[in-house]
Amino acid sequence: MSLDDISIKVTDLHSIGSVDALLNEIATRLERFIATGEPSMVDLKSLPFSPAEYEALRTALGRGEVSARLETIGDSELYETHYAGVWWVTHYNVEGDVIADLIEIAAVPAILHSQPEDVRDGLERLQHMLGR
Amino acid sequence: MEQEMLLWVRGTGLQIAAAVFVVGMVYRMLHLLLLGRKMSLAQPRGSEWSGGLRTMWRRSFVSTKLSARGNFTVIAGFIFHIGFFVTLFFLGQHIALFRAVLGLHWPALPRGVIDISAVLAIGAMVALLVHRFVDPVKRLLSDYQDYLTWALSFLPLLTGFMLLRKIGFDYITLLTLHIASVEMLLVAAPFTKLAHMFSTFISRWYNGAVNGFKGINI
Amino acid sequence: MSTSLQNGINTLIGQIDAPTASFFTSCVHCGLCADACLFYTETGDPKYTPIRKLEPMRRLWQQEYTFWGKLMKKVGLSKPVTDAELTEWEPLVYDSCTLCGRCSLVCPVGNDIVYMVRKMREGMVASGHAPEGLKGATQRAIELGSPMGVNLNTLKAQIKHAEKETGLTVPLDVEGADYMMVLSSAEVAEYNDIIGAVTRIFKQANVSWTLASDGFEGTNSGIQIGSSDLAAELVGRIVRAAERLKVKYVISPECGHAFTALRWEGPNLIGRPFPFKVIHIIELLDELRSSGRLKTEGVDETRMTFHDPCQMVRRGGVIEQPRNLMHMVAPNFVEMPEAGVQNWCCGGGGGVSANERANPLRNQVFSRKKAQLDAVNVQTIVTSCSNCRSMLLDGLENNHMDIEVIGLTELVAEHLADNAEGKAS
Amino acid sequence: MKEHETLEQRLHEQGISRRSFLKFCAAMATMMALPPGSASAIAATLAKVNRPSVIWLSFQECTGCTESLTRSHSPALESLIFDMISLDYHHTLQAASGFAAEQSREDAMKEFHGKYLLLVDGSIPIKDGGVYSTIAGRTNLDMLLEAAKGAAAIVAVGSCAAFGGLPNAQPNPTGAVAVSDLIKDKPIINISGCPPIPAVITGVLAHYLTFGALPALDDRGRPKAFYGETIHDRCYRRPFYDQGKFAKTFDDEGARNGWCLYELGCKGPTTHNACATTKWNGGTSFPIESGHGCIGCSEPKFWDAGSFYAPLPAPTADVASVAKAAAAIGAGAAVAFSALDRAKKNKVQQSREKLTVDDLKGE
Repeated sequence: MSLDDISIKVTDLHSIGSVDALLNEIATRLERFIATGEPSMVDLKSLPFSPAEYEALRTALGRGEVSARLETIGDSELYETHYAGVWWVTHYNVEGDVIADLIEIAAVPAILHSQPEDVRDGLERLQHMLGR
Repeated sequence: MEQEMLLWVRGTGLQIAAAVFVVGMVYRMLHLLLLGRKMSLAQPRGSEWSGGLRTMWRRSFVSTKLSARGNFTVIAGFIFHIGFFVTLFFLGQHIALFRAVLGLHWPALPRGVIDISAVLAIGAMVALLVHRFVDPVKRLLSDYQDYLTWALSFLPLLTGFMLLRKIGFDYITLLTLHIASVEMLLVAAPFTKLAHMFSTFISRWYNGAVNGFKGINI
Repeated sequence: MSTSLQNGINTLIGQIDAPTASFFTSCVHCGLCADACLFYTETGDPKYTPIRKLEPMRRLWQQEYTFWGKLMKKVGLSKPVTDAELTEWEPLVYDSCTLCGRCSLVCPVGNDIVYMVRKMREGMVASGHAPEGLKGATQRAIELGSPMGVNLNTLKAQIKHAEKETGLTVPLDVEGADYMMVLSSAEVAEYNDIIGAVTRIFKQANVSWTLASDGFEGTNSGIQIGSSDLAAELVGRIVRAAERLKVKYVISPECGHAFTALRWEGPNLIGRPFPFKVIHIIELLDELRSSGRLKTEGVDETRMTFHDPCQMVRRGGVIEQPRNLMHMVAPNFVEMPEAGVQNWCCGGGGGVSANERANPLRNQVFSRKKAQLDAVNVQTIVTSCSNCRSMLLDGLENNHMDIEVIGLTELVAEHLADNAEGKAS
Repeated sequence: MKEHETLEQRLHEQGISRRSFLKFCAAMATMMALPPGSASAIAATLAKVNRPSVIWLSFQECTGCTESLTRSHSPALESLIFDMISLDYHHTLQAASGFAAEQSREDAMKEFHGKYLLLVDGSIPIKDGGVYSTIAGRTNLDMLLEAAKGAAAIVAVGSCAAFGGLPNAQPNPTGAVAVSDLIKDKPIINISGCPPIPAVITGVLAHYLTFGALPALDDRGRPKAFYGETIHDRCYRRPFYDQGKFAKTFDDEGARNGWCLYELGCKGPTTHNACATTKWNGGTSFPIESGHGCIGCSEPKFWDAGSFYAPLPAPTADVASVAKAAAAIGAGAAVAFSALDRAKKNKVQQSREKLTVDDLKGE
C-alpha cells in the first residue's frame, strides 16, 4: 500500500461560519477607520482556523495593488488586500516560520514607517561617512 | 484541585458509587424476592408467567381513563422517562462509557436528537415538580424523599445539558459535577424510591402473575 | 386471642411478603391510583388515594424489612404504628375501599394495591380496628350461618316456594350430584327467584345438581373484614358439604366476593387444594350455551346494559361469558362507558355494604355509576352479583332514577326455550 | 559584576534595527495574546529595562523542556529572548563545567540576591532525603531551597516542575513533587506542558520584563493568557464535537473527514493550553491537527488519568471488577438477611393466635 492509496478529502468548512464572522469584523473595523481614522489589528493566530478556513479567508480578501517586503531577521510580507485599507501582515523568522499573522486596518501598516531611532542612526552613519 | 477532583470522580468515586449501587441493588432486589410468597393452591385458569411477563411490558402504557391531573402525570412521566433513557443510552459520550465498562456499544443518535430528549426530560421534570407542589394528591403523598430523588435525578440531566451546551461553568467543572451527580444518584438509588428502576418490573410481574393465574388478560 | 395493637402488628408483619415488599419499594408517589378510585374521583379528597390507605403497613414494612428502616427503628428515629393511627385509618381501609381493584390496574409501576389492602385488613381486624357493621355481619355469619341471618328454615321455605312455582323438584343434599349450588344470603332472603331460575335451567340442560343444607351460604364476611381465620371457617363449611356430597363442582352464586372467596382464596384459606372445581354460575351457563345445552327463545327488546361486578371481571376473569348470554336474549344490549375490566364499582363491595357507617359516603360516590348509566340511557341493568344488585337498587332510588335491576341468571331463565326441556343431552 | 545593560543597548550593539525590534514586539504581543496594537508600548518598555539575571535549574527531568526551547535556537526571533535576559546558569547550555559552573551559579545568587529569576525544570524527589537526584553532590531539594531564597520569582517550566509530571506518576518511587509543593513564600509561575510550548516560555519572560510583574495566573499558577482556555475551546474540530461527529478509529471515514477525536481519547476538553492557537514548530500544526488526540500533558496527574486512548467518559479505574465483587457481596448479604427476616416472620406468625368470633364482640 502506498501513500496514494489513502484517500484524502478536503472538506468545505465554509459553512462553519468562522470566516464570515471575521469578514464582518473587518468590515466593522473598516467603518470605524473611515469615521475616526483609528487604525486597528486582528491577530489571526489567536483564531482557531483550520487550514481550509485560512485559505478561504485568503481567497475572500484577495490581493490589491500594493505589496511590500521587510528583510529584518527573517522576512515580513505585507500586502494590501482587494479592499483598500485592509492589509495582511505576516512576520516570519529566519527559518521561515510564521511568528505573527495580522490583519491591519490602516492607511499604511505601522511597521512600514521608518522609525525615528533608525532615522537618527542613519543620519549619524551618513555624517560619519561624509567625514563631518 | 479541579483535575484531582475530576480524576477522583472518574476513578475512586466511580468505584465507590458502583460498589454501593451494585451491593445495594442486588441486596435490595434479592432480599425482596427471597421474602417469598405463598403459592396459590387454587386451580389456575391461566399462566402466572405469561401474565407476569405481559404486564411487565403492558403496564408501561396506562389503559385506564384518567382525569386531567392523571393524564398530565402520565404524559409528563412518559416524556421524562423516554427523554432520560434516550439521553442516557444514545448520547455518544455515554456509549463510550458503556463501551469502556461493559464492552458493549451501539450507534449513537445525532446530537440534535439528544438535545431535544434532554430538554424534554428537563422540562417534564420541572413540570412534574410543580405539579407535585400544586396537586393535592401528590402533595399529600410526598415526603422529603420525593424531593430528594427529584433533585438527584435532575442534577445529572441539568449538568449534562450544561456541559454539552457550554452553559455556566467550564468544561472540567461541569464534567466533574456531572459525574459526581450521577455518582450521588447511584449511591442513593438502592435506598430510596429510585430503586423502582428495577423493582417496578418485579412489581409488575407479581401483579400480572395474579391476573395471569386467574386467566385475566390485561 | 384477643385483639390488640401488638396482635395487629404481628399479623401485618406476617402478611408482608415478596410482592408487598416489591410494591412498597416501587411506589413513586405519582398519585395515579387516586384517579382509579371512585372514592377519590367522587369526593376529590386526597386522603382517599388508594396507596395512602396502606401508610401504616408501609411504615411497618420499612421498619421491619428494610436496612435503613431497621436502623432508624434501632436508633429510635422511626414513627411507630399506634392505636390512634389505626383508628384514624379504619375508615380509609374499610369505608372507602370496596376491594374493587381498579387501582391495581392503573398503577404504572405495577403495584397490586388491593392485594395489600386485603392484607392490611388482616392487621386491622387483629388489632380491633374493624367497623362495627362488618363485625356484626361476620359474627352472624359464624354463629347463625349467614351475615343476613337467613338459616336453613328460610332456605327450605324458599325451596318450597320455587318448587310450587316451577313444578320441579329442587334437589337438596343429593349425594353424588355433579354440581353443588351455593347461594348468597341476599339470594335466599330477597332475590329468591334465582332458585326457581336455576332449577328450570338445569332441568332443561339436564345438569345433575344439588343444594346442601349445611353449605348453602356463599357470602364470606371473613374475607371482607379481612380475617383469614374466620374466612377459613366459613369456606370450610362449603368444602365439608361438597366433600360429604362428593360433588365434582361447586357453583359460586351471583355474588362477587363469594366467588373470590371460593374460587381463588378458598384452598389457601383451608390450606389444601379442593377435591372439586369451583365455577361461577355465569361461567357454567355460558358453557351450557356453547355446548348447545342451554337454549333460549324470544328476546327482550328493552334497552339494557350489563354491570360487571369487580370480583368477576377485574379480580375474577369472567368477562366475555355474561356478554355471550346477554346477546342471546337482549338485542338492545348496550355497554356502559368503561365497561368490562375497567368497570366502576357499585360502591358497596368489599364489606362496605355491611358497614352502616359508610352509607353516606357510599351514596355520595354512586354519582360515578349514575354518570355511567346516564351515558347509555337504559331501562334495565343486568348484573351477576346480588350485592351489586342491592347497591344499584339503593343508589337508583336515592337518585330517583327509574331503572329496573335484574340478575343475569333470572334473565336467561325468563327466556328459556320451553320446548327444549328434556330434549337436551 | 556590573549591572546588566538594557536590551536597547544590546540590540544596538548587534546592529539590530528598531524596526526589527518592533517586529519582535509584534510577535511577542501575539504570543502573549495581548491586543495586537500593543506592540509599540511593549517596545517602549522593553527597550529601557535592565536585563535580569536568570538561573535555570534542571532537576528530575528529561531535558525535553530545554529541547523545546532551544530547538529553534538559531538567529531567530524567539532567540531574542536570550538577549532579554542574562542566563547565568543552565547546566545543559552553559560552556562552563564542574566547579566553575557551580561557582557562576553561586556568584549570580549572591550578586543579584532578591532580583534574579529562577527557572526550574524537572520535579524534585524528596523521598529518603532527596537522594534520587543530585547535582555536584547536592540533592535537588537542597539546591532548590537554597536558590529559591534569593529569587524574585520562580518559573516552573514543564509539567514536572509545575505539577510533578512523569516522576510523580503512580507509584512515584522517588517521592517526586512540584516546585509549588516545596516553595510557599515566592511567586511561582507554572508553565506546564510536556514539553511546554516554547513561545509560552518566551512570552512569560517578555511579560515579566515588560510589565515588571507576573502575568495574571489561573488557580494552578499558569498564565491565563496561554492556559485560560481549553484545547477543546479553541479546537478547529470543535464543530464536529458539537454535531456529535466522532472518529471511531484512527483510519475510519470519520478520521479521514477530520472529525472530533473525543472517542479516541482526546483530552482536549479538560486540558488548558495554547496548542490549538499557538501551535507547534513555528505554527505548523498541533497534535489534533495531525490526527492524534490531545493527551492532556499540561494538566496535573495526566499520566494517571487512564489511557491516552480511552475516551474521557471511561472510568480511570477498574469499575467492572468492583461491580462483580459488589454483586457477590450484595447477593450474600441478601441471602443471609432474608433468612433472618423469614425466621422472624415465621416466629411472629407462629406466636400469633387464631382470631375467633369472640374477638369481634369486644366491648
